[in-house]
Amino acid sequence: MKRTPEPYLWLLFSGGGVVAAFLLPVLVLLFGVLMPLGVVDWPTAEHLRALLGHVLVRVALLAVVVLCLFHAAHRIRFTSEELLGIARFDLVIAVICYGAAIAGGVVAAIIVF
Amino acid sequence: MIDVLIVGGGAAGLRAAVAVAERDPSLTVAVVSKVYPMRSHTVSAEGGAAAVIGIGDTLDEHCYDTISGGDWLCDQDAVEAFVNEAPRELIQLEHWGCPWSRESDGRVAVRPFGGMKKMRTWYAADKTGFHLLHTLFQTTLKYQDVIRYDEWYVTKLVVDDGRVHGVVAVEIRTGRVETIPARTVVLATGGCGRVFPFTTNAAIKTGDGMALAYREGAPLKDMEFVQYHPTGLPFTGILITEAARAEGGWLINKDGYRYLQDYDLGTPTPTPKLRSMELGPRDRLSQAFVHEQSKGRTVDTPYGPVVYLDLRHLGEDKIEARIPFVRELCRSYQNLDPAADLIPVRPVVHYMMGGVHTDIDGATPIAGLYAAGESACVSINGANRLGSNSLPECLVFGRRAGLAAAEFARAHTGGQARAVRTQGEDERRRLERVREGRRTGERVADLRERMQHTLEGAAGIYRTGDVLAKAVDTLADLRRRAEEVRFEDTSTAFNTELINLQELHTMLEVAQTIVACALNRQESRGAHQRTDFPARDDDAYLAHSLVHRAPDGTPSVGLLPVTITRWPPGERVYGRD
Amino acid sequence: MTTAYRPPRDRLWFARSRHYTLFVLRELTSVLVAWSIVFVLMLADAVLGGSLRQFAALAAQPWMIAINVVALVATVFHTITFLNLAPKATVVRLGGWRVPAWMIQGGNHSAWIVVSLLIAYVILRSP
Amino acid sequence: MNADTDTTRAIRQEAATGTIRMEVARYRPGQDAEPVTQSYEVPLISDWAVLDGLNYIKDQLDGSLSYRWSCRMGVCGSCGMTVNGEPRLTCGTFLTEYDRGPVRIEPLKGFPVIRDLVVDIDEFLAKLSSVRPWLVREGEEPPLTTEYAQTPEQLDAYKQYSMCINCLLCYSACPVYVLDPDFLGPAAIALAQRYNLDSRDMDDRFDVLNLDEAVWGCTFVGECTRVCPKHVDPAEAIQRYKLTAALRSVLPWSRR
Ligand SMILES: Cc1cc2nc3c(=O)[nH]c(=O)nc-3n(C[C@H](O)[C@H](O)[C@H](O)COP(=O)(O)OP(=O)(O)OC[C@H]3O[C@@H](n4cnc5c(N)ncnc54)[C@H](O)[C@@H]3O)c2cc1C
Ligand code: SF4
Ligand code: F3S
Ligand code: FES
Repeated sequence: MKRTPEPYLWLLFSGGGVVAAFLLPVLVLLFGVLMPLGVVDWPTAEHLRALLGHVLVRVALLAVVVLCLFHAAHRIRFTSEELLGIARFDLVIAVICYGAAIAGGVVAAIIVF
Repeated sequence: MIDVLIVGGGAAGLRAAVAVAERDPSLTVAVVSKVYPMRSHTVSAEGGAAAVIGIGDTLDEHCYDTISGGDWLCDQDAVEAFVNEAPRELIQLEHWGCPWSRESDGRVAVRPFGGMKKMRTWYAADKTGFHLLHTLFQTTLKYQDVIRYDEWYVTKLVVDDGRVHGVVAVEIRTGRVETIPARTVVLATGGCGRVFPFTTNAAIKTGDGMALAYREGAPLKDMEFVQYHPTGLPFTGILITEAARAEGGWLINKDGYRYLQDYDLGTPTPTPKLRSMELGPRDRLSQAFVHEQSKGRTVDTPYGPVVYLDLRHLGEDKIEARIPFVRELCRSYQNLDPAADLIPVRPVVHYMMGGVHTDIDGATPIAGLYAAGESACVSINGANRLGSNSLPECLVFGRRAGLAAAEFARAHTGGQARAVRTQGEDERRRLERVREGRRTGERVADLRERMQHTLEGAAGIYRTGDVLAKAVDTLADLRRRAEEVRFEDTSTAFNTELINLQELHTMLEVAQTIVACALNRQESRGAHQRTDFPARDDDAYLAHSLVHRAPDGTPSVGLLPVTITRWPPGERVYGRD
Repeated sequence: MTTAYRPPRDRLWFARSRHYTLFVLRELTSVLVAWSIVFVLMLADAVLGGSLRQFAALAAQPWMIAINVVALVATVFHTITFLNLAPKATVVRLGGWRVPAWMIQGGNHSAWIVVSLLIAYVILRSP
Repeated sequence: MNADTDTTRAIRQEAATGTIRMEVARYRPGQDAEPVTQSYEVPLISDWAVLDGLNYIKDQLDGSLSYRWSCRMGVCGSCGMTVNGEPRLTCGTFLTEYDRGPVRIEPLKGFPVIRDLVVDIDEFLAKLSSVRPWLVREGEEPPLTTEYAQTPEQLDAYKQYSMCINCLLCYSACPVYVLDPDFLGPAAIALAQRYNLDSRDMDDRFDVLNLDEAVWGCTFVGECTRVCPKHVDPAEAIQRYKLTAALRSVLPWSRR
């Protein structure tokens, strides 16, 4: 039987989709829009550092980052192929997209640990 | 060399194909069909398929219902074979995956049906034919050795010295005309409702197989028996299945009166009663409509007079669960909801009881030529078919014909190469001449319409000798004119005008036999009602009509005795116990 | 003779119907999902590296706010479409009864709101 | 018998509220290098479907127009065409939906055009057979005296996916398929699921569905479901199989 990595990629994609759905809007709303506009105050650095202080939180953050990046990578891979009609270069595109996601994960690991 | 070549990919044709493939994988089987098999008209069948399974039901009762329903014109040995084998055929379909509707304990469910004394009609909601055909088609895909000629149109049978040697067919996509040699041919080309203007039948039901066999000398049988279904939607002729009445629907006239009680069909009861009122047989219900019309109790619409089918009291839930397709069709094509509105209906040409004369194994008088399904007349339907007997008929006799053909092919190897070649060449040249085109003449569609209206006027629900005699002349004239029609499409690829013209010829051929048989039968029986001979006449006409094509191309009608075994002719009683 | 016609590829297929355009927009939210992650990582880096003030200043740049407003719209669009589509893959049956899609979707959206409120509370809780 | 007394014609004259222009794509191999549009004026009658309009053209105006149709009751699946850009069953789409027109009729997108409005669907039939669309059983077939039991709930689990009429509107609407004809496509996968979810079936068709050109080709555009005239919901069938296949890949010991 032909083996394909798609099931695993799809699981990562779906997991990422769920995580992104639940977490990103509120984070972007708070840190990206409301706080910069001064609608709500920035929390203190200590408070935030305390939040990130717990190792479980950091591990979770890392997981969130990796999953979301895989989600984005997967969609960007297919959308670019469909929009531009370049499915014959799928292998290259896949390597670039997922490669970027993995790189992002590595960066995240460096940052939080 | 093909051993068994099946013309037709409907229920009968596909069942035959599987039967041969299962019986002897060394035989070569092919299915030729003018449409992809899953588009065959079987797909439209809605109500159900009858076979005895229930407790309290017996094979004899199914036989009796069928024979009395057919006004004693059925061959009783054929009916017995049919009734005996129908249950195993429907179970076979179940084993192949057909999604039959179920009881809560997991058994197959049955529903009542017109003219049946017991509940024995299996159904898959109200898309029985659709599910049956797709199940069969998908199952044939398992037999990868079955050769399919999809969208090939058979124009001629090659017959030499009383034996069939193959067919000539056009590959519609390319226009290529090819001769396909075969040891046996099974005709399963369905009915011919399209010879009438107002019919439930699909565009492909043009009686091709009947005409093909008839032209080569095989007789047709009981062609005067044309079934009108009492409930078609006015403009389109789309069928509202009998299941709607079986689930409790009422037929009412313009005064809201359940008029069937005036026609010796029983007394109204709130819930359906078997073999009574709305569950009477189709011929009697359609005839009642004509009488209502003459009493001025129908409603006029732009598409002719109608009565109403009332389903409102069934409630939305039951309609959704049991007859969702009826609702879908009413909504899409009539812009009404049967849960809230009355459905306008009128009788519509639905089914051909007659067909190619065969014996109980589907064999025709031409050696190696078999027929099954609606194109054949075995005959189990007599003067009037009972609803839900036709699908199992296709299965039972499709299988029988397939197996008989397989037997014949094994016993008779070798073929007639020369006849095949010369006849094939002649036919190819004929078709190519047609395709050269003709600028003058009448349109195919105009002649078709004239034929259809001639048939409606002469061979409708009620017939008389004078009108039929006139129709004989009209049809002869139309046949002459059909030889000189205008022909615009000279291309080879998917030339549907070429096909339509061949279909016009086959329909005219079949129409002539219908009118000839109707003229010859001077009595009223089942679906054949002569106003000039209103009574059944068993002394003279307890016999099949058998029509041959005379050398001058005109039909010549004779009679053939009916096989009566255990059920002597009696009175047809509905609604009276 | 009988050569079938093969239409050339339609380069503008995504503009041919509103449904296609919406689909492409849905897929393109992924770009902004990626951006949001980058933004969150920058934030985390600032928090752990002690440069939150500079980060706040950067985030207050008008172009930065503009990007994030777009990112907000995109992530919300992503959330709504993703949670609406979820019941397609997961058919829930309770004793033979299939839970209708709208219930699953309703549940998903309620969960989203609860989670968002919880996160906002945890972040903003400080005195 | 005279054509003028013919009822259908009388109706035409009485009920017609005007005419509507039908712009029909014509392609005659050998004659046209690519499809051209031909316009016809057709009576606008409230009960007429687009198919009735085409039949009027074929019967009265131009006998050389080619298209497929048969049942004209939405169940044979042969009359799918592109009507004003949307894949539709022409027997179930009414001329009056388009006001005073014009109505543009083209062949289904995504398929090679054999002639006029007729497309080549042989590839689809091959795909259909490839998913083993029949009941797969192990062991002896039971005698033809009893049926396999199946409760209404078990029937319900796959019934929806068994309603497909193979009209191919979903293929025509799916951009993935139009871009890549090797994609197994919505209806074939839905049919595979129809059998997978049938309590009588013993296969899971993993080998033919868990492929890049099978379920993994679908990016969940969802158009297949939107255009499906029979509410089969192939998009759902595919996503459900993705989950099945993914779980089976991660947990190789879990079957189904
Ligand atoms: C609307 C409707 C509802 C019905 N409901 C019921 C019901 O509930 N119960 C019931 O028992 N019966 C019902 N019937 C009757 C029943 O459906 C038909 O009698 C039966 O399906 C006929 O099947 P068949 O296999 O004989 O032919 P069809 O299914 O008509 O198939 C004919 C085949 O022959 C092929 N063919 C024809 N001519 C040629 C040619 N020249 N060259 C190549 N191929 C050719 C066609 O392509 C097609 O594949 C219904 C009929 C209609 C019209
Ligand atoms: S899934 Fe729907 S649209 Fe697709 S072929 Fe089947 S019926 Fe047609
Ligand atoms: S439209 Fe195409 S991409 Fe998938 S959901 Fe339907 S098959
Ligand atoms: S003609 Fe059969 S589906 Fe339209």
